[in-house]
Order: sequence, then C-alpha cells, then structure tokens
Amino acid sequence: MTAQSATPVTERNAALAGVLQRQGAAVVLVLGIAAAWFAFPRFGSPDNLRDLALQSSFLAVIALGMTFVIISGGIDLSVGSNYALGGVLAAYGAQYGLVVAILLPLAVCSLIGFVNGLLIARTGMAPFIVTLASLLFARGLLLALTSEGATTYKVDAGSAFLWLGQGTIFGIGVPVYLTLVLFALGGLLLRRTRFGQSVFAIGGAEQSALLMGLPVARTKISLYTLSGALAGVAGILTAAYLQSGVTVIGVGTELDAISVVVIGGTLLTGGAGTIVGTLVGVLLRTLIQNVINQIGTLDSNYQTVVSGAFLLVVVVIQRLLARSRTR
Amino acid sequence: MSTATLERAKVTAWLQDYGVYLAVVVLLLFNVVFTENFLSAANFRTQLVQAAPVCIVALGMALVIGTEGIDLSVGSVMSIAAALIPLYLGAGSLTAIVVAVLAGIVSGLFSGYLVAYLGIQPIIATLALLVGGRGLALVIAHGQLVQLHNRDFLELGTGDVLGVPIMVIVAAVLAVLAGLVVQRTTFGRHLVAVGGNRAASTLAGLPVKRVLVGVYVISGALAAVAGVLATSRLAASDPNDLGLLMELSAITAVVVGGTPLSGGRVRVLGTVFGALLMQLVHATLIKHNLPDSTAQMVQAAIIVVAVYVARERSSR
Amino acid sequence: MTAATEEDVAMTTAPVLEVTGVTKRFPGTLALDDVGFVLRPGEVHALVGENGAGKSTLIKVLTGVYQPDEGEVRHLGEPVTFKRPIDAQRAGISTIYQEVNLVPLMSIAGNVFLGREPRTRTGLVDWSKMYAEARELLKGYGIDDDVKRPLHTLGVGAQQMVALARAVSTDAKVVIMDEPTSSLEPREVETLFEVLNRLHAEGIAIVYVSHRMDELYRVCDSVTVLRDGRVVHSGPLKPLPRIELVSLMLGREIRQIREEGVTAFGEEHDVEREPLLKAEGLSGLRKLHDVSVSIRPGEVVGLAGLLGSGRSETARAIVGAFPLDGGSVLLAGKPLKRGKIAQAVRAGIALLAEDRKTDGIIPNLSVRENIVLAALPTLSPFGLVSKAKQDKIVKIFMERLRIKAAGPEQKVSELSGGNQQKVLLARWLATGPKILLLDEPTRGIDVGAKAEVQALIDELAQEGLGVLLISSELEELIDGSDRVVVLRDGSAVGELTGDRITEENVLTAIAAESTGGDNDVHRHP
Amino acid sequence: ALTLTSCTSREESPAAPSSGGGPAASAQSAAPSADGCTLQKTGYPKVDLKTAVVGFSQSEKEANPFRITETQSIRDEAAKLGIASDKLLVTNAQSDLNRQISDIKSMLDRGAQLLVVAPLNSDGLQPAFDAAKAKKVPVITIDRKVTSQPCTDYLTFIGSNFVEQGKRAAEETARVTGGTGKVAILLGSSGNNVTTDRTKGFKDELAKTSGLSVVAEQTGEFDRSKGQSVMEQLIQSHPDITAVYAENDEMGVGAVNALKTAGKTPGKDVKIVSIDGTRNAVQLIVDGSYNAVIESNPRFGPLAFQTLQKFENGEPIPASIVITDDQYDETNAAQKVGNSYK
Ligand SMILES: Nc1ncnc2c1ncn2[C@@H]1O[C@H](COP(=O)(O)OP(=O)(O)OP(=O)(O)O)[C@@H](O)[C@H]1O
Ligand SMILES: Nc1ncnc2c1ncn2[C@@H]1O[C@H](COP(=O)(O)OP(=O)(O)OP(=O)(O)O)[C@@H](O)[C@H]1O
Ligand SMILES: [Mg+2]
Ligand SMILES: [Mg+2]
Repeated sequence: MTAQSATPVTERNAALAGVLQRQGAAVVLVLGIAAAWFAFPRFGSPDNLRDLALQSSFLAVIALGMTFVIISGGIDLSVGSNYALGGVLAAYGAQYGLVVAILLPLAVCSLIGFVNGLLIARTGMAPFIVTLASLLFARGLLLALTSEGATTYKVDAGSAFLWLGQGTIFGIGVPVYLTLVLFALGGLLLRRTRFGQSVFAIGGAEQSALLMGLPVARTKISLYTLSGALAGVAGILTAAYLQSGVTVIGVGTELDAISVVVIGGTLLTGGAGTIVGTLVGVLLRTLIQNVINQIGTLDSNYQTVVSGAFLLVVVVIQRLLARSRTR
Repeated sequence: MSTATLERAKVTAWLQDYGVYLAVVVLLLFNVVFTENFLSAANFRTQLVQAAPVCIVALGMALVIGTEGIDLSVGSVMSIAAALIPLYLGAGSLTAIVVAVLAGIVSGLFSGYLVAYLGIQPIIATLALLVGGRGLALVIAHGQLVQLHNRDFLELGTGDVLGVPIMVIVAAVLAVLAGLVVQRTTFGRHLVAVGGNRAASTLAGLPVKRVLVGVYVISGALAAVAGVLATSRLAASDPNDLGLLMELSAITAVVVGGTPLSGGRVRVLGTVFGALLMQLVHATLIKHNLPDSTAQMVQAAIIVVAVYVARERSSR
Repeated sequence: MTAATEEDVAMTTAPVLEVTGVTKRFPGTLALDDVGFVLRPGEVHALVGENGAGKSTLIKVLTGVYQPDEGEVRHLGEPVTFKRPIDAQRAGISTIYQEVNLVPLMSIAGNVFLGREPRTRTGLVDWSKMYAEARELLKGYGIDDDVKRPLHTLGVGAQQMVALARAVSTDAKVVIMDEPTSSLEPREVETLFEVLNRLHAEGIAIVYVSHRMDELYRVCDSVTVLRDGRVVHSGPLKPLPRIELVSLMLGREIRQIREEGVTAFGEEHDVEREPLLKAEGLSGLRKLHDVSVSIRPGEVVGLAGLLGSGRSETARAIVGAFPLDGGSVLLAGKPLKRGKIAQAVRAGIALLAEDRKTDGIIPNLSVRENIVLAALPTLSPFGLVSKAKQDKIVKIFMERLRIKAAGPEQKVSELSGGNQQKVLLARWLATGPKILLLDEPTRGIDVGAKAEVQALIDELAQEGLGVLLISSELEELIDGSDRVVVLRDGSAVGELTGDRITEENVLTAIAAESTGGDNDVHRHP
Repeated sequence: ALTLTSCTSREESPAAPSSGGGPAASAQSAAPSADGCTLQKTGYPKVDLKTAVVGFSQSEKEANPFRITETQSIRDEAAKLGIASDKLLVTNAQSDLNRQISDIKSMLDRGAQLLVVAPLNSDGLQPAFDAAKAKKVPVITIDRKVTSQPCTDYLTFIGSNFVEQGKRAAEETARVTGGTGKVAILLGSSGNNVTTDRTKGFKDELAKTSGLSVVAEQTGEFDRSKGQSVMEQLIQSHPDITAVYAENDEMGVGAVNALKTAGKTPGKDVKIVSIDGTRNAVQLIVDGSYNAVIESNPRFGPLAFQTLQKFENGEPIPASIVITDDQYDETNAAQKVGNSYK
C-alpha cells in the first residue's frame, strides 16, 4: 500500500527484495521442516505429512486468488466470507446433484467477485473498502440463506460430491491434487499469458498500464472475479470435506490469506510476486500450527502471540536479507 | 451541454466534500420520522457515547492513512490497554490510565519502527501486532475478564461534565487537537507530504522516518485511550472481546469520511462524521430490529454508496 | 528532411488525424479553446508553445486519455471517439507521453511488448522469442542491456528510448511524441532522429513536441503553435523564421526577444578561493568510483557526462540520497553525516532532482504547499505553521518564476510539466540554500522560462550561491558553467576551466578512451 | 510481561485461573441403558485409562470463563487419575474448524488412544471422527452435540441440552415477570448452534405465556460490550421493555450496565435472565440486580473420564449423557455463589 521507492536505489532494493523474499521464505520452510523432523518423532510420519498437505490446500486455493489480486496492487478482504458462502451453497446445492453443488457456489462467488471488480475498476474506489463491504455482504447473505445461521445443510453420506473433499488418490487427498492443478494453471496464467503480464503491469504502474493501452478495467474485473471464484472453489472443497455447509468458517481467513501471500514474497505494493511463493507461505503457516501442536504445552493465548511473532520474524528476516544483499 | 457537465462536476465536487455531512443529516431525518422515540436527549447521548471510542481510534487511523499507511493493530492495542488497567488500578486510576496509554505508545513505536526504519509494509507490520497483540493481552490477563470497582475510573465512562458525557468531551477535544495537528503544525503538513510522495519528501529533507513513527505512536496512544474509555464504560477489563474488529470500523469511518486510502490527504472532521454515520447506521438497524443478515448487507450497501460519493476522482 | 515536392504531396493528401473546434476545460483552467489541428500522412508536425499552453492536453485528447468538452476528432476522415488510450492504439496511433509511462518493476522486454507479447501456438507467451526480439529491437536504440532486467535499473534517458522503441514497434500509422528528447543526451537524440527519419521514410505521420528550437527545425515539416490553449499559428515550419516562431509562442515582440540572446547566462562569476562544498572520494554501489567535486561560493560547476555516467548519483550522494561505501562531504569544512538528507538540507544544500514525477512533486498537495515544503521548519516557529509567512514566500516565488497556475491553492499535479518544474525550483529557493544541485533544471521548460531559469542560476551564483549544474544540453552546460567536471562510468575523468570549456573539449573528455568504441566514432566531429 | 502480574497495584487479588470449587457436571440418570454403546459393539481395543494417551481438543482460546473452566477441569481430572502429564495431549483450535480437524488427526498420529473433544461446531467434524474410527479410538464430545452418528462416529456426547436451557430461561422469565411484559432477546453469535438452540427453546416456551411478547432480538455476539451497546439502543427505542433474556451471562451483565446508565434499576424495572452461571452474574443476583441464571456447567472432566472408564470396562454407554444444569435465582444465589465459575 505504501510506495517503498524512496529513490531509484531503494526501488532497486525492493526488486532484489522480491527475489530474496521468495527464497527467504523457502529457506525458512526447509529449515523449519528439517528442524521439526529432527525434534518431533511423529512429524515425519506419512499420516502427518498427508494431513499437512490436505490442511494446507483450502487456504492455498484462497491465497492463490489473493496472490493475483495483490500483484495487481489490490486487496480482497471478501474472500473469507465468500469462502464460507461457497461452502454453504455447495452443501445446499448437493441436494440437487453434483453439478449444482459445484456450479451454484462458483456462480455466486464469482458474481460477488465480479461486482467487487466492477466497483473497483469502474468507480475508482479503493479495493480495501469495496471488498470490506462485500465481506459484510457475503456474510449477511450467508446468514440470510441459513435462517440466521440456524440451518446447516448436510451432504448425504453417499453423495458423489463428497469425493471432492474426502476422496484420496494414492492415499493423498483429492483437494491436494486439485490445489496443485490450480496452482499450475495459476502459474501458467500469471507467467505465460498476456493477462498475467497485464496483472503485473497494473500492479507496477497502473497509470502507465492504462496509457500503454492495456485493458486495465477488464483485467481488474477478471482478477476479482477469479479471486471470488477461487474462494468459491475452496468453499466447495471444504463443504465436501466437512460433509456440510458449516456457517462459522472463514472468519478472519482473509487476513490469513494476505499473510501467507506476503510471507511468500509477493509485494503488497503490487507489481511483483510468485505463485510458488504463496504455496511456500501456506505450508509455512501449516507447519507452525503443526509444530505448536507437537510441542503441545503452549497456552492457547500464547499461541497467537507466537503466530504474530512468527509472521513478524519472517517478514523482518526477508527485509534484512534483502537489505544486506544490496549493500 | 458543457455547462451541464460543469454543473455536474460542481455537484460531484460538492458531494465529495460534504457528502458525509449530508448523509448524517439524511439518516437523522429518516430516524426522526421513522424511528420511535428517536428525538430524545438520552438517545443522542447514547449515540455519541457509543461513537466516541470508534471516533478516537479513527482519528489516529486517519493520520496513519494520511501517510499512505494503515494500522490494523488498533483493536489489539485497545485490548492490551484493557488488560493492563486492573493491574495498576490499585495505584490509582491515573496511574492505570498512564500505564495503558504508555503501552499504546510503545506498540505505536514498535509498528512505527517496523514501517519507518525496517521498511516493512504497514499492513503486514500491524497485522502481526493484530494477531499477536490480543494474545499478549490475554496472557497478561490470564484470559480473564476482571470486574472493576474503582469509582474514579468508572466515572470516565459514565460521568459527565455540564451534562456532556466525559467520553464525548474527550473525543471532541482529541478531534480538535487532531484537526490542529493536521492543519497547523509542521508535523501535520509533513505527514500529508509523506503520504503524497514519500520519495520526494525524503529528498526535500523532511524527517520522514520520524513523521512515520510519530503517526503510529499517535494512533497507538489514541487506541489505548479508546481502550481505557471503553473499559471504563464496561466496568470491566475484557481483553478477549474489547476492540475486536475495531480496525475495520475505524478504517471504514475514515474512508467514509472522505480520506482516501492512497494517502496524502487527511479529513479530520470528515472522519468524525464518518464515525457518527456508521454509528447511526448501526443504531438504525438495531432500532428497527433487522436481523443480523439484513443488517450486514445494508451496512455493506451504505459503505459502498458513501465511499462512492466521497471518492477522489482519480485515486485508485 | 523534406523536399518541397514532398511537402506538396503532404498538403494534398487527406489528413490522418484532424481535430476541429476542440475545447477542454479543467476546473479553473481553459486548457484548450476551440483548437483545430491537422496531421497529414508522412509529415512531422511540430506542436509548440509555452509551458501550460495545452500541448500535452491536446495530445491526450487525440489519444483518448481525455474526452473533449466540445469539438470532434477525425481519423482518416471519419469522426471517432477514443474512449480509452487503447482505442487510439487500435486505430494505429501510438504515443510517448511526456512523463515516462512504463512499468518500472517489469523487465525491459516485458515493457516493450506489454499487451502484445509474442505467443506460441498454444497461445502462451513465448518468452524466448520475446527476449530475442526485444534485444534485436533495442539494439537499434542504443540499448545493449540485458532485456530481462527490470526497467527501473535503466536511467531515465534509456527508459525514454525503451518507450520510443515500444511506440514505434507497434506498426503505428501515427506516432505522437511529447517532449521525447527532454531527458535524452546528445547521442540518444541522434538515435531518436535516425528513428524519426526511418518513420518519415515509411510515410508515418509524427506529432513532435519539443522546446528545443534546433531540433524542431531539423526534423519538422510543419508546425502548430499553441498559446494559452488557442492555436495562434499553423503552417509549414521551414519558411517561418526562428525568431518569429518564438515570438508566436511567447506572444511577445520580435525585437524584445532579439535582445535576449540564445542562453541567458551572463559572464564569468566572481569566484571565491575556498570551496564551500567539498565532496571527496565518493564511491558506492559500483556506480561511483572515487568522485571528487568541490564548489566555491558564487561558482557554477557543470557536470558533464554520458547518460549513466553517474552525474545524478554524484548529486544525490552529496545530499545523502545515495548510499555510499566511501567518501565524505564537507560543507564549509564541516563533515556532513552520510545518508542524512534532512541534515544536508538544513545545512543549506538543495537538490533539484532529475525525475520530478517520482522525486519531486507531491501531487495531492497544492502549489503553495509544494513550494513551502522544504522551508516549512524555518517558517514555522515551534512547529506551528504560519500561513502569513507562507503566503509571502509563495507570492514572491510564483511571481519571480512566473509560475502559471489558477492560484496557489491549485493542485500541483494539475500544472503543466514545465510549471511543475518551476514549483520545485521555488521549493528549493525558498529554503535559502548555500549550495544548489540542479539535475536537469531546464528539462521540459519552454524557451521563455528556460531563459528565466538560466538567468536565475546566474543571478543566484552572483549572490554567492554555489551551483552544481547537470544538463544534457551541452550548450547550456558550457555557457552556464565556470568549471566543468567530466564524468565517465562513475569516475571523474577531467576538469575544464575558463576558456577551455568548449563543446569540443567537453566532448573529447567525455569520449576519450571510452571502452565502447563506437562512442568515439559518434563523438568526434 | 508476566512480571506485571506480580505487581501489587492490582485492584483485586489475582483470580486463580482454576475451576474453583464448583460441582462437577453430573448426568441425570446414571442407569446404563441396555441399548448403549459397548466396547464389544465397536470392536475397539481395550485400553487402560491410567497408562493410555488421552487427547483433548479444545475449540476456542481459553479466554472466557466457560473455556477456562472446561479445559482446567479436564486437566485436573487427568492429574487426579494419575495420568502422566506427557500422556495428556491438549490442543486448541483457535476457533478454526479446519484446524480442529487437523488437531484431532495430529493427536491420533501422536498416539492418542482416547479422545475428548469440545467441538467448535455441531457439523463439520466428520473427517476427524473418520480418522479416529480408522484408528479405533473412542471419542467423547463434550458441551456441544455433533450431528454425526453416536457409537459409530463418536462414542457419546456429554453436555447440556441447549434447547432445554432456553426453555428453562423462558420459564424463569415468565416467573420473574409474573407472566406479562415485553421481552428483548440478546442473541449469541449468528451461525452458532448454541445461539440457535437457546433461541428456539426460549421462544417456543415463551409462546406459551400469552402475556409475554418478544419486542426485539438482536445479536450481542456473546460479548459483554456488544450486549451493553445493543441494550442501550433498545432501551431508547423500546422504553417499555420489562425483561431481557441474554443467551449468555456476559451479555446479561452488559445489559445491567446499560440499564443502570439509562437510569433504570436492573432486576426490578427490567428483569434479567441469562444462561451460563458465571461468578459475575450470580453475584449480581445476590446483589439484587439480576433475576435468574440457568447454569451451563463446564466441569466435564470427572464425568468424561468416568464415562471413558465405564466404556473400557465394557459397560454400555448411552448415545448422549445430558447433564443436570443447576439454576440460580434470588432464593439460592447467596448460598450457591461458590458453585459459579470464573
Ligand atoms: N488534469 C488537469 N486538471 C486541471 N488542469 C489541468 C490538468 N491537466 C492540465 N491542466 C492545465 O491545462 C493547461 C495545459 O496543460 P498542458 O499539460 O497541456 O501544457 P503543455 O503545453 O503540455 O505544457 P508543458 O510544455 O509544460 O508540458 C495548464 O494550465 C494546466 O495547468
Ligand atoms: N544507455 C544505457 N543503457 C543501459 N543502462 C543505462 C543507460 N543509461 C543509463 N543506464 C543506467 O542508468 C543508471 C543511472 O543513470 P543516471 O541517469 O543516473 O546517469 P546520469 O549520469 O545521471 O545521466 P542523466 O542524469 O543525464 O540521465 C546507470 O547506473 C546505468 O546503469
Ligand atoms: Mg506537456
Ligand atoms: Mg541522471
């Protein structure tokens, strides 16, 4: 949100920082995994690793959309509510079959994202505030659909839909594969298409992108629609996993998504970032939670202190690394 | 045709500048007509008292946003302030208040340092504090809510001077001070310059880092003050719940009040009215007994409309 | 560039682009007033006028950035409405706007091909092809760098060349250039002209905005002169005497202008012996190697060098805005702390930065606030702002520099480029500096204002200020400086004083032993 | 930061974060039903409680009286039974459902043989139960009933009947108001099962008393200050409110504050009934500013371990073990205030 560029020199720092931040997170992840493996006998068990992967996948899908949005210099606070809404709609739709269970949440969540994009691109309102409003809106809609949260739609135990969340291939959960596929597609979209280039350009210098004749408004609308849709996908997977449309999920998820994207080295100012970094960020977060559990004696109130401190430490290390490199 | 467009431009410009005030007036009129028992001194008192903490936090937030920053830690700072109060109330309410505000200043120093000297993006620096700060407050308080009995201290939240609640007076005084700081001090002018173009401000020899630390310190201190007042009004220290989602309420008030998130501009009076507007919206929804679902959707719509009207023509 | 016959052909063919009766209002300003403008195929059309005359605005109307309040735009005879810049680009109109408008964090190649990246058969961006094509293309513009590097690692001039390469490579029928040379140094200007020639030969129509008379007469066929948003003259350029063109632009009598000469610099200054500022052994980030510069009170020291030779870095290093590994800066014998800009400013050093958009103006703030910004602490007892004192200063400088604005409360971002530059100059003069570091101070300034600025530099030196002047216009540097320090690849390679400051000597010093052999070929007359 | 707590300038002596001396939750009927779930039926291996690894998954931070007391009760009982501290695994899901699932899975992975779970939500824990089933680990859910299948998905549920609590609150409301008046409901967080049940029980029961009508129902999110703010608004727009039903004590105490500020006498002008049984609310009854509190006992430790023991002994376990919640009112609050938790 802040222009970090005090001078061309620090701007250069920022770019280098981009590279280092990515590597920094990956380094921390590898070290963290190694340490956990060493310290906790059960950490490396296949069950635990499988569960780590599965648990990461839901947030990863949301963070994927967030990565695009943040690279474009925007932010999407509505993903948490949208995610919960998607889950409820999927569970509701599952009564009418697999197709409805998938298409209904996708359509509604994309639409909310689309409206976000429309308002941001066409009226020039700040993404922060527009998506803050739709955070409220999506949550309100969810409550309205579930008679103020009193109704929880359940998915029939026999439904084919459940496979999306609970199925496994070679012992690894289907959501994990789906997440990997989405990330691969996301990487392709970001790195190998004109759309992706526009996203970087808009994040780096919106006015210039406009003057260079890029379809700025269209790209932004697509971006927020994509983010909404991915939140919907995460909702679908979660509904299938939880076998019901739980109404209390997704609170504060937007902040989780933002922090993993940033930990992954994407600049919040826009214009630089990677998909892989986000994946690293998500895994780091899951790792921390897992380690906290393995330690097991941490007072629950301390746990949040640790999470906050961890976020800070990673970001500060990235920053210092980037600095020392440029000197 | 062109005169018509000019007229339109004038109307939009007017709305941009005075939209919040107009919205507050419209909402007041609506309530006068459609809400039972709205026109009473006690009711206005309630609205002002409830708006006061948000308003105070929003003032600090407005300054931070003016520098193109954002402070997500305000809610957690409130909760830290709340957690500290019962520990020091035995030594007198003044001591407790001073300690709480000091804690706010320290956390402001902390985020200011991260932003100004380490160059960490404000949203992420303060997010860390948002996550960790409340945990810290709970650790201090052992997760416990503590009932407060100190008369002097409780007077802050319930007492009044010449018929005006102390909380409202504090908020008003702070708003006037904030206005003076922004308009009449070098610090204030520097902060908008830093928000407008940080690189240029640096080259112009402005104390950019000190200004940045300064705004976060002010924001932290004001959040702590709001925490003190809210705690007093509650007659209990409740670190678990106090100030939850305050960051979002405050940012909404600031932006609805016409301060752009892109920095370089601070509207203090607009912020105050932004807080009042959101308070009135909230009150209206409750008084008409709308269910939570509808209430949230209506709030969303009102935020969008208010910000649409107050938006800068070319801001992102 | 043109033969008479060619011109006749141009005159008779239908215009590619035509505007009639265009009016554009901004709050408080009538930027364009009933403007008509005709661009024929194959012509190079100069668009000239003072700062704030409306040139950039007209261009933005032509390319869909702004919508005209009145009037119409016709493309190949058909009325068109370009709603967005992309509409104009689709119609074959390619533009280089006044301020470099590229994406700093993106690679050079990415910038060149943004929005039209070469694609493989599967529809994916073909990076290797893109890099290869970009490398090939940019060679023609004198840029040999790794095209994968982020754009912002290039200097402003090189970025301008990238913008040019981008604009030209789009197969445009019309290329519009808003002050393309303002940040180029001579060698690059030559490259630009080669490109212009090529385009001209291909029959592409060009709109060319510049404040440099020589260039205009070298490359342009016809001219449209704007003054205060109105067209005061339009026709072939060659028959129009230079002096008359200037008089049309300024709206002043020819006689009056004759008296003022080419540059407005006076004679040598009385220079005191002891340097006021001594910068010694500045080194850092592999951009500067042991550069030493000293400035005496009342002296104008010119810094010469090619683009990227480290002139800007030297100036920045002196105020502390460039991280140094070694070296020291002494002001009146006292060392300045490294990297403390505020301290340097307080001590009386002022840097007018090269890039006014990113390092200069605070766009949201008013002209008044931009002017007083750096002087604020001295104008504000106890940290409280005194409006009366400010107003006085602002009034003085707006008059002295003839800043054209609706008033001191107008947003500075709404001023024309040249007037923004004057505001920045005013900002520094208001601090009452002892040392002025001017990095391209007359860039983008119209002839009238340029003379004023030059005269001002002279006057300030006269008053005892030490001035460091960086300019890509050799003429300005040579006329204006009492001493010229020549930089090459981040090292000081020579110093010229007195009569030895001639164009030839400077060029020789710049080019001598240059590693890139082709520089020599280019340089030596 | 912790040194602060040893500072002597506290207003009150520090409250020990323990469950206090209140009675543990106890079941209504201890008589085992014949069709209950048995070790044999499930086919799970028999484990010895004393040496087994026991896992406890808490749903939210221990930052309110209920959760603090609940976790403490489990820990205390485990200690009492002589379960080594490294054999008791405790996790906290920090209000994140996905996290609770992975918490449970990770405890299973670390060798938990018996599980006690305080579910964050009634729905959505199926994957965790599946994992436990696969490892043949019995799961007892406490305080909140889940919608999965008892005996197959989980062993049994121990806790209160929230609908019943709402119903009892309505009865109390009718009693303290004398059967006439206007009632405001301070709802818990939207989307929460507890809110839903306590609202349903209350409204259904209240409908039986024709003299009572609900004039407003607004969420106070189980939070004292929100409850207070909402109540302040409601007093203004409905000055004729004569009773408040708060779905937890915190909001009830907030309502007391609001009424006091508005110049009304809580407990007299406006009657207040709430659910939980925290020290603050019960004390207010003693002071006369509150009317009734329906208890929701969080001290599940003894009953949970007892049930596990029975199960391992091969005794049949009923599908749900509903505990008997106490009730505080003007007649007993003074004696029973020691039973309340904080
Ligand atoms: N967005 C805007 N809002 C308000 N006024 C504007 C805006 N853009 C331009 N103007 C005004 O319109 C007039 C013409 O400006 P323009 O930028 O076209 O000048 P120019 O001829 O390009 O000058 P220069 O040579 O300095 O670049 C100026 O007085 C300027 O202040
Ligand atoms: N033609 C070029 N090709 C590649 N890189 C260049 C070129 N020109 C400049 N650069 C890069 O830009 C950086 C900064 O150049 P800078 O603008 O500071 O030079 P300068 O001597 O101040 O020239 P000027 O201010 O006239 O543009 C240099 O370090 C160099 O890496
Ligand atoms: Mg211009
Ligand atoms: Mg330069």
